[in-house]
Amino acid sequence: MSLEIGTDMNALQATNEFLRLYWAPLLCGVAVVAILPLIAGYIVLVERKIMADMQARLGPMRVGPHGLLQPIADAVKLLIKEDIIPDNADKLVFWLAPVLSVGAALLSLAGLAIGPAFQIAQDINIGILFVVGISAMGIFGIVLGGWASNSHYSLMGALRSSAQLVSYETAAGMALVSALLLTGTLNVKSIVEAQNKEGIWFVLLAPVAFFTYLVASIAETNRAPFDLPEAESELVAGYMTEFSGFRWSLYFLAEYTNMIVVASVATTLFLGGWLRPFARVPWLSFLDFAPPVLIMAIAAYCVLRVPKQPTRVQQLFMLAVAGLCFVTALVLAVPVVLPIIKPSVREAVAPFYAGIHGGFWFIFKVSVYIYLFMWLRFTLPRYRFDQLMRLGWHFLIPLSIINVLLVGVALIVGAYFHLQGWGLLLVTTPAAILALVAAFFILAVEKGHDARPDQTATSDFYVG
Amino acid sequence: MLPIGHYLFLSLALFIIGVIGVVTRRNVIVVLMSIELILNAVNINLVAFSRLYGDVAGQVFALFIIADAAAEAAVGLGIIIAFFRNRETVLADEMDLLKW
Amino acid sequence: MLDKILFYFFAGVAVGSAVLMVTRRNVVHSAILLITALLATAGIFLQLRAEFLFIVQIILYVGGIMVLFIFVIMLVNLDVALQQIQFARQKWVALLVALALAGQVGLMFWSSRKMPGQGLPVLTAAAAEHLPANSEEVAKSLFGSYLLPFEIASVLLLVAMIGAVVMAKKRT
Amino acid sequence: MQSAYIPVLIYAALVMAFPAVTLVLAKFIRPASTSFGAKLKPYECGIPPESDARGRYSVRFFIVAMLFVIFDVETMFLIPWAILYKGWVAAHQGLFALVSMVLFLGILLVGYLWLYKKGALEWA
Amino acid sequence: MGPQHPSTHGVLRVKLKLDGERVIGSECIIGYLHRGVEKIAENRTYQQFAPYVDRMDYVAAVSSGLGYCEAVEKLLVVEAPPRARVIRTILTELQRIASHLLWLGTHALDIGALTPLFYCFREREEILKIFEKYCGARLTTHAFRIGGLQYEAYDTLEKDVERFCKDFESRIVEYETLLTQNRIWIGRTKGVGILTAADAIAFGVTGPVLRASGVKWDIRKAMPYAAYDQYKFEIPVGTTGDTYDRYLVRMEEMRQSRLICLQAIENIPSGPIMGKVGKVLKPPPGEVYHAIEAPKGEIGYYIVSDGTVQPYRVHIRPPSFINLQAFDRMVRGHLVADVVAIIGTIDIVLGEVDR
Amino acid sequence: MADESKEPKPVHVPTGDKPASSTPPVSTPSGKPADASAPAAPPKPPAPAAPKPPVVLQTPLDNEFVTRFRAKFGAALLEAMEDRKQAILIVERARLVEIALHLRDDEKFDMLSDLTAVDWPKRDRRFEVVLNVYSFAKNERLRLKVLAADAEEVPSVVGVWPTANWQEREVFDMFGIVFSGHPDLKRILLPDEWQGYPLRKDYDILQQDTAWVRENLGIESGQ
Repeated sequence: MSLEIGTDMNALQATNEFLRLYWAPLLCGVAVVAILPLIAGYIVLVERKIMADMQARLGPMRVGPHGLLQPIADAVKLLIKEDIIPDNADKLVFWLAPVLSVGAALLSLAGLAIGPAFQIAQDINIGILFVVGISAMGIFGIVLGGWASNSHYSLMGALRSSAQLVSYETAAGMALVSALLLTGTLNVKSIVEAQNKEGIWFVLLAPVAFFTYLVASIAETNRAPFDLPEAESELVAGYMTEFSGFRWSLYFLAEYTNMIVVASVATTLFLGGWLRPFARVPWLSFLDFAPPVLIMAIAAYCVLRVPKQPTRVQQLFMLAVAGLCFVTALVLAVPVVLPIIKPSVREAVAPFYAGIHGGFWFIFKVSVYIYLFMWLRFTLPRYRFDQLMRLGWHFLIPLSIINVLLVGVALIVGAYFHLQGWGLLLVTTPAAILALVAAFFILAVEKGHDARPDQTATSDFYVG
Repeated sequence: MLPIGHYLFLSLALFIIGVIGVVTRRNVIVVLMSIELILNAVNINLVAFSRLYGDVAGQVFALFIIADAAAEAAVGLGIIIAFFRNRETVLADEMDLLKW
Repeated sequence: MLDKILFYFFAGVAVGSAVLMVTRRNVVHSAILLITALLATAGIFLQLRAEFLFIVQIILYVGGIMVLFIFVIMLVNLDVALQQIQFARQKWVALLVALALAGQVGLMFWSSRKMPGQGLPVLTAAAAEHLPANSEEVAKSLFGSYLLPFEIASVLLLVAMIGAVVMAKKRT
Repeated sequence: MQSAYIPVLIYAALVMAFPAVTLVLAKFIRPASTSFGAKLKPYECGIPPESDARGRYSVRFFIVAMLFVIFDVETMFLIPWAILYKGWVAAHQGLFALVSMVLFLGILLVGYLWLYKKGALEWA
Repeated sequence: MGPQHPSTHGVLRVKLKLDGERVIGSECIIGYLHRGVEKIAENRTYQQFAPYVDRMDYVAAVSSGLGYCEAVEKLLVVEAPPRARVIRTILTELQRIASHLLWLGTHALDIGALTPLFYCFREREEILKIFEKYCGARLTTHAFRIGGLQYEAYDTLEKDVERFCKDFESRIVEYETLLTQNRIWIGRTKGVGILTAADAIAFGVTGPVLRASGVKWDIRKAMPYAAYDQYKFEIPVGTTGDTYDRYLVRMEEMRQSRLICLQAIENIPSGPIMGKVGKVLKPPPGEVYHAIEAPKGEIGYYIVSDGTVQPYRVHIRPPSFINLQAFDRMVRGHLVADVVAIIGTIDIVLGEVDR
Repeated sequence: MADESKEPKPVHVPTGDKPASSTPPVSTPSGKPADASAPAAPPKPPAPAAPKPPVVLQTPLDNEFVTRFRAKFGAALLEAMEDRKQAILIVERARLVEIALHLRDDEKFDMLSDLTAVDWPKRDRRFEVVLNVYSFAKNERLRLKVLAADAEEVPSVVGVWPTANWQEREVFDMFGIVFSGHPDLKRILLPDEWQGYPLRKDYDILQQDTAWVRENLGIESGQ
């Protein structure tokens, strides 16, 4: 595209043109940068709350009702915290590394489509690859940060972290390929559309790929049980050991953004993106009412909790939250209720419906995925580094390669029998079962391989 | 697209910088990095011409070059690691033996 | 216009960081600068509408090869290397080589300007207007005309894999 | 430049500027650092560091990274194949496509098995 | 690694000799918490010194206190009355559960499981509440006196203990669901830090660590003290002596302690709680070595009396100190990540190691 | 050497400050079965101690075990006695390792529970190194003592019981007794450069290595 700007008039027109063309993505961009830190903060809060619930305690309760203002307090605290740069650190790189980390994570969001309407990089051809590729650059933030600190723990943590990232990136890439076999395109919107057309989410067609991606994505975001880089019992805080205050919070932001990114990728590829569950089954369309009802229920709960709040401020806050939920519910309800009242507006409302409800379902699925992450974190102990590497290289990678080929074979067979949509399950399920058999075979081989020689030597201590 | 000469000049500049790096630097890692720069310069040319002629063959070639660069980096760095382990140095002028 | 701005921006970043890369003493800084140069090149690719190559450059070159470089830099002891002189004696040779190369190409351009039609035809050719440069096109070409090189590439990768491991593994 | 990327570029500038700007802004908000001495030393569990941290680490990190690069290249070749695969299948060339990829992967799988045998994929 | 490191459970410094990631040798540097407890003992009277032993293994103060009181009683040749002995047994067993719970929580945390810690603390809290009700202190209880008890058991002690024991049964199952069959947990602990029976004995290792190596030896059975001879319980032993076995042994020990408590509260004899000891303790000259089975192993007191009101010499054989010695043996040939698991599995308290 | 078989018999008791006495020991209740061969076997509960106010509880000891021991080592056994039902052997310093090996291998005292020392500054051999050993097979303890003067070295038993390693280091740390043949004899609890041996009786409880404290902690006093 070449805009030749000659006169002022032209320039003005060009600017107008520009804004008209790009207002939505730009708005998205500004919004993302402005509210993502907040979202990340609230994810942390939710995580702490869930963790507390699972661990029989209350979690943050002090700042705001039920700790609802905790993230803001945390942000303010981190912002005004003393900034420590170790003496013999490489100052420039120390400064650059967290910025790189956050930048990569945030930038990769650009390729995602949160519902059919909201996407920064509209319809780029490389779509999902953009997301994956850019977010993979976050590794530099980690490794350079570890190096710049000039501390054993940092560097060791950084190397481990990046070794872990690269190990699982291959497996994730292969899982991606399996899904791409089904979509036949890289474009994010087309991927979701393909699932809409088939009427079935790819998680059902390629369950093994989804599983592989799930494990790999946990490892890639350094979450338990793969949180080796931050294994505080071993490496203190990994590559972040020397980072404090705001720099540290940047890393944290990057980490949580990455969680959102991998969850979004999984949602897009496997969980039908912004599609409502069973989007093509007409008699299930009452599910359209689920979002507003759900949000309304939350609002009602908040209202119910108001009398229990100890202070007036907290009561007001609770009411405000309820009001927010109420408004959201209304917004969600309008596109589904209006056509019923007045069928003629159906056409006019359709884009709103698609955008708003798409966004809701997308965020809902992403949340479920992230909740899964948290659940695993509170339940499982941590892998040892060699076990983690072995799981990646000996199990996930061969499994995912085999799965790619099996999905390929299944597609050929499916085409031979002219199978479509749910019918494809007839061929992909045997493929998945075969892949599972392969998985168990690999595990069995591993187990035989695993029999480590007895570690204890004979007692050489009776010297006398 | 700008006239092809722009891309040729950019490519040339990167190429020459790469060559200077290869010839002057003693640290073998930097030498290897300079080689990557040279390969990159070549890629710019390929893609530019691909665009010029509307033929993706150039891009396919660039793809192969990148794959090749990966292979080269892997082996080259492997040699450096092996060398470093034996000689405790990464300096080019000390690599004067064919066998150690 | 925008095209021009972008080109000059990316080209400037690429050349600048390339120059800095070969002159830095600190290898890690060199590597960061090379990453910048490669990213700028990726930008040039994008500007040339080679989307797929843009992302390949980022994933493979920046996210793969450069990671490998950085790992190696961290694996070999940097400080020993830092204390030694970083620039070899062939400084003048290098300059000579560079000048010769530049001169040669410059001559080429010069001569082609001098004798239009007999020099490089590409300088006057207009860019193709149809846009083949998306992933599917590249893929079609790769698995159409270049299927054999593609298969051979796997051999190359195999050799690289084995070679690197043999090199790096401890000899016992 | 494809027009779809213009917002991306602007967004990229935005996201790179965001942490950088906040980092600079935070400088004005927070109190000046008065740290000295041990607080500015890298964390070593309370014992002065015995050696520069930028020492040497296990060569396995290199092997992992190297294998990653190789497999990454492989993935990069697989992806264009994957997006065309549906079309081939529809055009009844699926088997040919599959075989060509099996060949490609097969050669690499040989390498993988060799590595497996060699124990290069073992961390410990 | 250390002395300020999240997983060393205090200020322990471990120097590791590594071959890549593999440990080929280690050296523990201790003493950061040394307070000269033994020297203090020589300058205090027998009664005055009793609270000090609580500060050694501060997570199992009741057990340390019991050992000291019994040692001095042995030196005085008196015995605590039966009622006192039963109450001592109950509290000591509760303390064993508490100590093991703390161990389990921190050990699991070291291996990366966050949640068991909180569950363990929840139950430990109940035990500490019982202690608090009994003697007003939760951690450094100073629960016993030389010759018996200072405080009569409070009214609802039996009920409290019973309720705790009832709840605790299902709670252990809860921990076990989280860990015992967990693949990652097994992967991290099985075959890690193996200590053979011969090695364990050679290193003088005692307590659960020794039993996990397959040596069925428990001072409660071998040389019964307090009221242990009245109760039925099993001594769990391991087979391979790895970290997983030590985990299993401790889990089973908690179950057994629970059983002992249940048996003990059924019949607490009535009678005096203080034996016949004078206001001023002046043990006849001589020496005594008395050991009891603390949660972490054999805690022994070697006390020499010269006939005055102050001990001439008190030497404490702390189980953590001795057990930590076997660390080097356990850790060799393992990966750095296992070091954490192994430190955790020994169950040391640095206050006791360093004294 | 079961407790029951101990038969108190007056033997010369040249122990230093503790007056020897011929008072019979407390009545020996059947504390343990004679042959507690399996350590797991729960021994019979000890009967409550007889409420006899004892005055002096150290008596010379001469039972079958001591006889056997004396036959093997002769003069190396300086003294055998019993204190509160616990057999104590005082043996010659030079032959300690030999005796230890014998005890471990032939008498099955396979575990060294505890190793420590006591300082008696007024005696001519001021240090008493005390080893408490335990036999799983017999389920009983034995206390072994060697005497050492200020500059005399004590042979290390690390080769016999590896657990002695840290315990000997601790004794060295606290008393300054040198163990010859110890693989790594250095301070363990106190800093390596610390001057003085705190558990000696002439080391006051408030005393410290002021120079070290000042230099390394930057404070005048740790008190």
